[in-house]
Amino acid sequence: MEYLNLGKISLLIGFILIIIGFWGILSQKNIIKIIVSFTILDTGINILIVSLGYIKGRTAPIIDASVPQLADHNVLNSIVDPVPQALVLTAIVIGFGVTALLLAYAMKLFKAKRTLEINQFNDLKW
Amino acid sequence: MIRNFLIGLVLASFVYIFYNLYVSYEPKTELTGIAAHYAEQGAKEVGAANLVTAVVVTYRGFDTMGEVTILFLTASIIGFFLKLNKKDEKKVIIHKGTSELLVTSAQLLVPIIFLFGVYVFINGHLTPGGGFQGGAIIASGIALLIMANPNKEINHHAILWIESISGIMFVIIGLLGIALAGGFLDNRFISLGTFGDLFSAGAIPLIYSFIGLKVGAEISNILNKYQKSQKES
Amino acid sequence: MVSPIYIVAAALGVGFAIGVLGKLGKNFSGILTLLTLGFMTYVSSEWLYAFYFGDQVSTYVFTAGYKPPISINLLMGPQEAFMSTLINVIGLLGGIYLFFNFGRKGRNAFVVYLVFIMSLNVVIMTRDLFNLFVFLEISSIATAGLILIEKGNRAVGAGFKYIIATSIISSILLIGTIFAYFYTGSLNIDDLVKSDLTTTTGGLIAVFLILIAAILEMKPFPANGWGLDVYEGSHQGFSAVVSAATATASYFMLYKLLDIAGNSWDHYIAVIGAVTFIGANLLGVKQKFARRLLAYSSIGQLGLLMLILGLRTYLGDNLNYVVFGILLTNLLAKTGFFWLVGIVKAKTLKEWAIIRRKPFFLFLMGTFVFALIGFPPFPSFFAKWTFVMDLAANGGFVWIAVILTGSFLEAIYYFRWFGYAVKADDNYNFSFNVRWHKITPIILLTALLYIIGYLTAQHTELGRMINFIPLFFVLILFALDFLPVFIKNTIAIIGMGIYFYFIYPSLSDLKLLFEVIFMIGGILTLIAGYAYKGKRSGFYPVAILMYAGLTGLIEANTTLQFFFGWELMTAGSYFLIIRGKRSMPHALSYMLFSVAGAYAILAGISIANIGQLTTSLSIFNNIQYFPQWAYGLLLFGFLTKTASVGIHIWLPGAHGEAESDVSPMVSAILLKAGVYGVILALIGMSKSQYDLSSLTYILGWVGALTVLFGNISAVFQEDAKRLLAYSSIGQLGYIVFAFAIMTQLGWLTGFTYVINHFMYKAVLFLTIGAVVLRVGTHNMYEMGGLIKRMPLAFVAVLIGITSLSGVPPLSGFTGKWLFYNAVIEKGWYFQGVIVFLSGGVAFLYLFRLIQTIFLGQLKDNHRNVKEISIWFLIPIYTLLAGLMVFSARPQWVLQPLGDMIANYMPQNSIRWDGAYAYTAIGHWTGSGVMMTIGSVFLIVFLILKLSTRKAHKIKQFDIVYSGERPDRPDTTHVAYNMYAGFYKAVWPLTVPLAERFWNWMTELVHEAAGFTRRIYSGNGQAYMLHIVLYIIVLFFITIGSSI
Amino acid sequence: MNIYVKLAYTLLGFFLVLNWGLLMSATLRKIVARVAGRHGIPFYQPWIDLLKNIGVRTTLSHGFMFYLGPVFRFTGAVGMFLFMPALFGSDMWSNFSFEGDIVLILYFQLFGMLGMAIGAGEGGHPHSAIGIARGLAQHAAIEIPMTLGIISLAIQYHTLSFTDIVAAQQGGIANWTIFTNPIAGVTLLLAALGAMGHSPFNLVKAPNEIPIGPPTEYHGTYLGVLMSSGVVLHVMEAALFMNLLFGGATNWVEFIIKTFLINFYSVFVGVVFPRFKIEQSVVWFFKVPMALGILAILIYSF
Repeated sequence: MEYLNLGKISLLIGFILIIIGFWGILSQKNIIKIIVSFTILDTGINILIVSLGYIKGRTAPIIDASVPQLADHNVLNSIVDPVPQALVLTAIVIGFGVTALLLAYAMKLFKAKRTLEINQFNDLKW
Repeated sequence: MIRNFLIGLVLASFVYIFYNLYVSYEPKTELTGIAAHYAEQGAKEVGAANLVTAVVVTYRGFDTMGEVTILFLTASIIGFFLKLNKKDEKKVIIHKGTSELLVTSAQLLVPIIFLFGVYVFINGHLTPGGGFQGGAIIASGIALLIMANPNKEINHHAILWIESISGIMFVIIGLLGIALAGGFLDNRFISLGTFGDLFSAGAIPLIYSFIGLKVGAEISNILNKYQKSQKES
Repeated sequence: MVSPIYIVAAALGVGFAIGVLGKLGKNFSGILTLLTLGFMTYVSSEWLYAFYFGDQVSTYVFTAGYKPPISINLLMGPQEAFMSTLINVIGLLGGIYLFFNFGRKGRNAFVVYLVFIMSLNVVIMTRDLFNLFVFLEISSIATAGLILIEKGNRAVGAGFKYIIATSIISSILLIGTIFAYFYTGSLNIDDLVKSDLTTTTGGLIAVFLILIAAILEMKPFPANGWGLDVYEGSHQGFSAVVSAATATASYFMLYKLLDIAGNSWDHYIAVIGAVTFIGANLLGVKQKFARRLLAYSSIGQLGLLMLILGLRTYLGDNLNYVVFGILLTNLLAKTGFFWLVGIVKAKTLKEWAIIRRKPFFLFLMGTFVFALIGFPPFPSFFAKWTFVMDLAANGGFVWIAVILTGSFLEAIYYFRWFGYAVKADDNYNFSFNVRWHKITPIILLTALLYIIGYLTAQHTELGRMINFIPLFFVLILFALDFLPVFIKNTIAIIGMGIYFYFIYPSLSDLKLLFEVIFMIGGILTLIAGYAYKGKRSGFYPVAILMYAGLTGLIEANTTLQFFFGWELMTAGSYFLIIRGKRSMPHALSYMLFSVAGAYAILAGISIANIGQLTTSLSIFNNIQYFPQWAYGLLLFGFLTKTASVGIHIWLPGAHGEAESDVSPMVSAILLKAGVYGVILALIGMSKSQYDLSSLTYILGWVGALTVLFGNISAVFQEDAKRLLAYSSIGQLGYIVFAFAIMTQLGWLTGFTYVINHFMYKAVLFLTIGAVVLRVGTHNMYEMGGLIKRMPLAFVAVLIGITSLSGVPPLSGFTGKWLFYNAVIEKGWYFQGVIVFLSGGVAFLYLFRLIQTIFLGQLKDNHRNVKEISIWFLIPIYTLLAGLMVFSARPQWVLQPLGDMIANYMPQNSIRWDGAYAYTAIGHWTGSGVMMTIGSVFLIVFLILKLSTRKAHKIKQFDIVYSGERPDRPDTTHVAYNMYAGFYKAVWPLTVPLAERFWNWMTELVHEAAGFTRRIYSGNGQAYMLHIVLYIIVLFFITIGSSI
Repeated sequence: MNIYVKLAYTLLGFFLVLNWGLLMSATLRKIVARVAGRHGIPFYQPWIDLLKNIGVRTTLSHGFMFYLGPVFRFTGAVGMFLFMPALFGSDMWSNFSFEGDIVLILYFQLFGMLGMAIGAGEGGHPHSAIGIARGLAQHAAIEIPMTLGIISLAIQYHTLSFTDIVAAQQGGIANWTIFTNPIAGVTLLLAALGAMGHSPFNLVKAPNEIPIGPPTEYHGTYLGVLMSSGVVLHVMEAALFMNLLFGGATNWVEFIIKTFLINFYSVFVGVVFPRFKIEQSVVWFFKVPMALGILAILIYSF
């Protein structure tokens, strides 16, 4: 499995999810589906972030006694990159915020025209 | 037709771009850059066993403050976006009761869920988890409550107070970092304590607790707003 | 010094606290927010002050107590201080403006606004890529929230489009960021700049993704439908903040991130900026709605900023000066404009006529329009100047063309709008109310615009040399506008008189001649102003503004001073012209030609400036590179003011519809500014080491054809003032032609015409204007027989037209005689013949003027009109006296003029022997001819008098009329379509080719805009498609080939 | 020369020209009449008309400009005489030609015309205005060949002074401009047709439709003054072309013969061709005369 280590696989999955997300965003007419597509896109990006921090054969960046090497404080050579994990936390929260807002918008839009078709909301143009 | 073609073109091009990224990707074999610093010095400098927490709360604490702000912002926006007018506010909608199973299990589980959430953020510097995770868990408890009893009125004021106070405390702790230690959000103005203890890693448990409370309150707040918005005519 | 981190801490602390403290009331939350914003402003401006007036050095702020890249750091340098101060000031004023709008939404709106401003501050200051992403997201989410303070579905739709678009953009940024981190192991921007990220494929793509996201934040054309909708759909109070503060932050973000790619992206950024700048402004031309128009304009400004950024290598050290100048002006003016839109609430541009119900608002709007187009004394004027000069110095001519084209498109719609505001019919039944908290921020912005404009000028060596005294006088007149016309007129005249008295000793030769025309002419035409009653609101400031510009032209020693004066003069004259009752479209075309001309001059100066060690006006005499282009552009610019054929179409309407005493100002006096410019350019060409005869040859033909065209068109006018206006075109053609001859005789002819045209055209326009005031119509066929009612006016016109026609013995013949000699000496026979032939045509219109107005049959409704006002007669007869002196003693003026011209044109081809002038081929004496003709006339008159004693006047209808009396004067007065026969013969020469051409061009621009703007279908999904397509296209253009 | 002697000679010259003009106009009218098969007027008729007109006492005026119209006209005629040398090589008969050159004459022609036009305009008669409108339009067209021809001459002789141009044509018929520069000569002769105002270019006074045109309202003394200016102008117009094309005149006999022949030429053409409408006459000058004029300059500009 030289070619398909876990990092590469998850990277690939991330990319695929992103593409699916874009596809949904660009082709779905229903606003809720578009919002779902956004969450798929976000998920893809999150997977991407995490997978870029992955190093084969290492453990999570938490120093406790369960892993011998860590107990010896040979931390440098035994953990995966902590930074992407921190970043992904932020990215998730941002994704949550945006999605919450989008849903609130979707509710208002539906109230306005009793439809969720995105091409009905073109009051502003030209 | 043209639109579909263009979408296809865009997706194909993205595939091409990502393919190039994928091909040029060489899996890492060792930590480099700042990650190496965190791995080597993180425990010593910050005193948190969970290095992710060290990064999130201290090294990149400023980002975290931004995250909290985003949640806060979203809650605030939804607050006035879905604000009801006075007439709707007084309206009472009686939902049908939900299943007995849900009601019972909610009664049982919600305190445990809350407890778990608190555990997760208090131990954020030692074990996987932290303020955001804990807060989200607490909010999931609220969600369960609402689902079990759609007619339930969440105590709005309590949420508000928790949210506000914990937010202010976060900022104050950050400022204490300037006053007493190296800079904004520096955790070392409280002694780092013994590595691995619950009360260690300086201000991190404190910060994470406030974050946890704040996140829980904010998400609950948002849920509350969504719940109430059903009254809108 | 307060650490900038307190900006964040204060905003967040207060923001969180309002959650609880908000219980104390909405107003409490609001005031707390404003205080916090005030604190933020204080912090950033304190830094700014320290940077500019102290020796503060850039300071890093570390968070968490660790050095970067370990932790996130902020940078506070001069640029950051400037940008964040801007944002905070706008934020504070916006907070005041929106105070009650937020209040209606509850305390949360204040919190969101506070956090929004804070996040922009962090975007400016942060040096960490991921942190940038986070705070960018905060600002996006806050924006999406604040859009909602506007009621209605449009705002919701706009917000939704905005949030999905920015989500895509931030996704792209996030992917780029994480890969950048992966390849470099750092998120610090300074580290990324230092790294060799672009050497690997993955790194290259990461950089691409980061930059494209930053570019998309700048709303590049055409992937910017969402941005437009935000500007249009949200509350205008907030649109202003987005347009100003977010734009500033986005610009600075791009500025920071651009360094990651080094210089390799500059070119792309410039092209993207150019496309955006031109594209947005082009679409603006087609726009009918005020909000949307401002949206396009805002996008255009972003494009301009990108353009400047992309061209930073051309600018070198001046980058910041240019950016600050443009940014400041756009920020202040655009913000003010948006807020004005929020107050006035008129939807379409035409409805903006209601704004003039409150003249002060019109003043504000005018300030913003002129600031945005880059008129002095606003900062953008100086910035644009520096920008263009630097571009030319480094060979960026294409970019100059792009910038000027885009700016021109912008001028089209702004001045059309402004024209509607000043002059469109105001018959709307809605009005607008003003509340103090809405207007105070706008007034503050306006004051800032003027102050900063002044400071910008003082910032540079060149700008400090500009004389601002006339401008202060203009401001004083603005302040005194409430006084009655009599007092203001006296103040204006005295002011000009004193100024002339002090400036007089420092001038000589050419400058003196033109200053006399401008100042003395100005005072004389102002005297006519006493005839007006009431306040004449707004007249004096703008009239003096024009004269300030004119005297600025004369006093100019440097090219910047010259251009400064030129633009002031243009602005002032525009306001004067648009005062006429039906002047709206004409003032617009005047302005557009003027702006185009000014840009040509700017471009010409910039080319002339290449390789020069000095900035003095003498560089015109020594143009080193591309002299044909430089002089050609300069001449074209000046010819727009002299209304040469093809670019004349603004003049007839502008002069014809202007007020009675404005017409002589803009005709007799203002047109000479163009002549002055032409002369300066030609002096330069005469001293140039290059052979530029082809240019003067073309100029000669242009002049000759202008004469023909102007005169023939004048013949067929029914409107007296338009007739005179076309006549001015012709006369200016003579002048241009004469100067193009480039010999001593030619120039002497030119100057003779300059002086003559000044006097007789002022006389004619003043008289006809005064007559129009009495009879209430411009149409000549509605007048007639007025000699009986206003003989003094008749005499004035008689002398005026005799002089203009060139019949001896009056001074017009001086010009004709010199002309013949000059043309034959030069050998420009055919041009000369066209010019002389046109002289014959001039008789037709001159006769028509006097015949149809003063002679023929007096109309019934004019039987009781009075002689024209004494206040008109005074300047008219003063000028006539001058005309007579010049006719009787031409040598008094021509001899010194000839000596002066000898400095430039050394041929000594005219010799004076007392009153006798000799050239190689002819001879003539003005005084002698005058004496002879005068004596003969007198003798004949006396003989006739003796033989027809006691001739008494008979009644109007006692004429030989087939034994009948004409029943009505109207049917007996030969006036309408008087030269029908001549028209049948020469109609091919009267086809308005120029009008058709320009109409066609206008159509073309509108059609192009109308077609292009269809991409903005209003569908949010389509906008997302635009964004991703934009990314793809740019990917393949920029790095697609190198992977 | 003493200025008073000069004035005396000038006055005498003017008197001669006035009488010659009256005689010539009578002669030409008689010729026209004979061609039309009429008997025509006696040769002394113009003197009778003039004396009668001046003798009629007129007390009417439409206003001061109306009154000044004839004054302008007559001043224009006198000026034409004054600013052109009557006889070449004679100090006595050179009049005031030292005060100006051809350009002065070209523009001074208009002095009388404009004054007259304005005076007639005050009369308020529509025919006046119509006639003037036509006259000005036609004049603008005549300017084309006139200017082209004169410029051609100016290039040829490199002067604009009458005296110098005439001087250059001395020494035999072959030196006359009409032979040395025939194209310009023809151009100017065509212009002369218009300038003389006979048919086909006499629409200004078109006797049929707008009886006598501009002077319609003038009578008595005014008409007398106008008439005398008319005859003087006829002579001086001819003298202009004589000086430009036919070697000028060195004595009065030569002057009389040449001016008569030039006038006769224009009357001759007028007898043969019917009257043009105004647009026709304007267009006519745009065609052959303009083409010839351009040619006349072209051959000198290379």
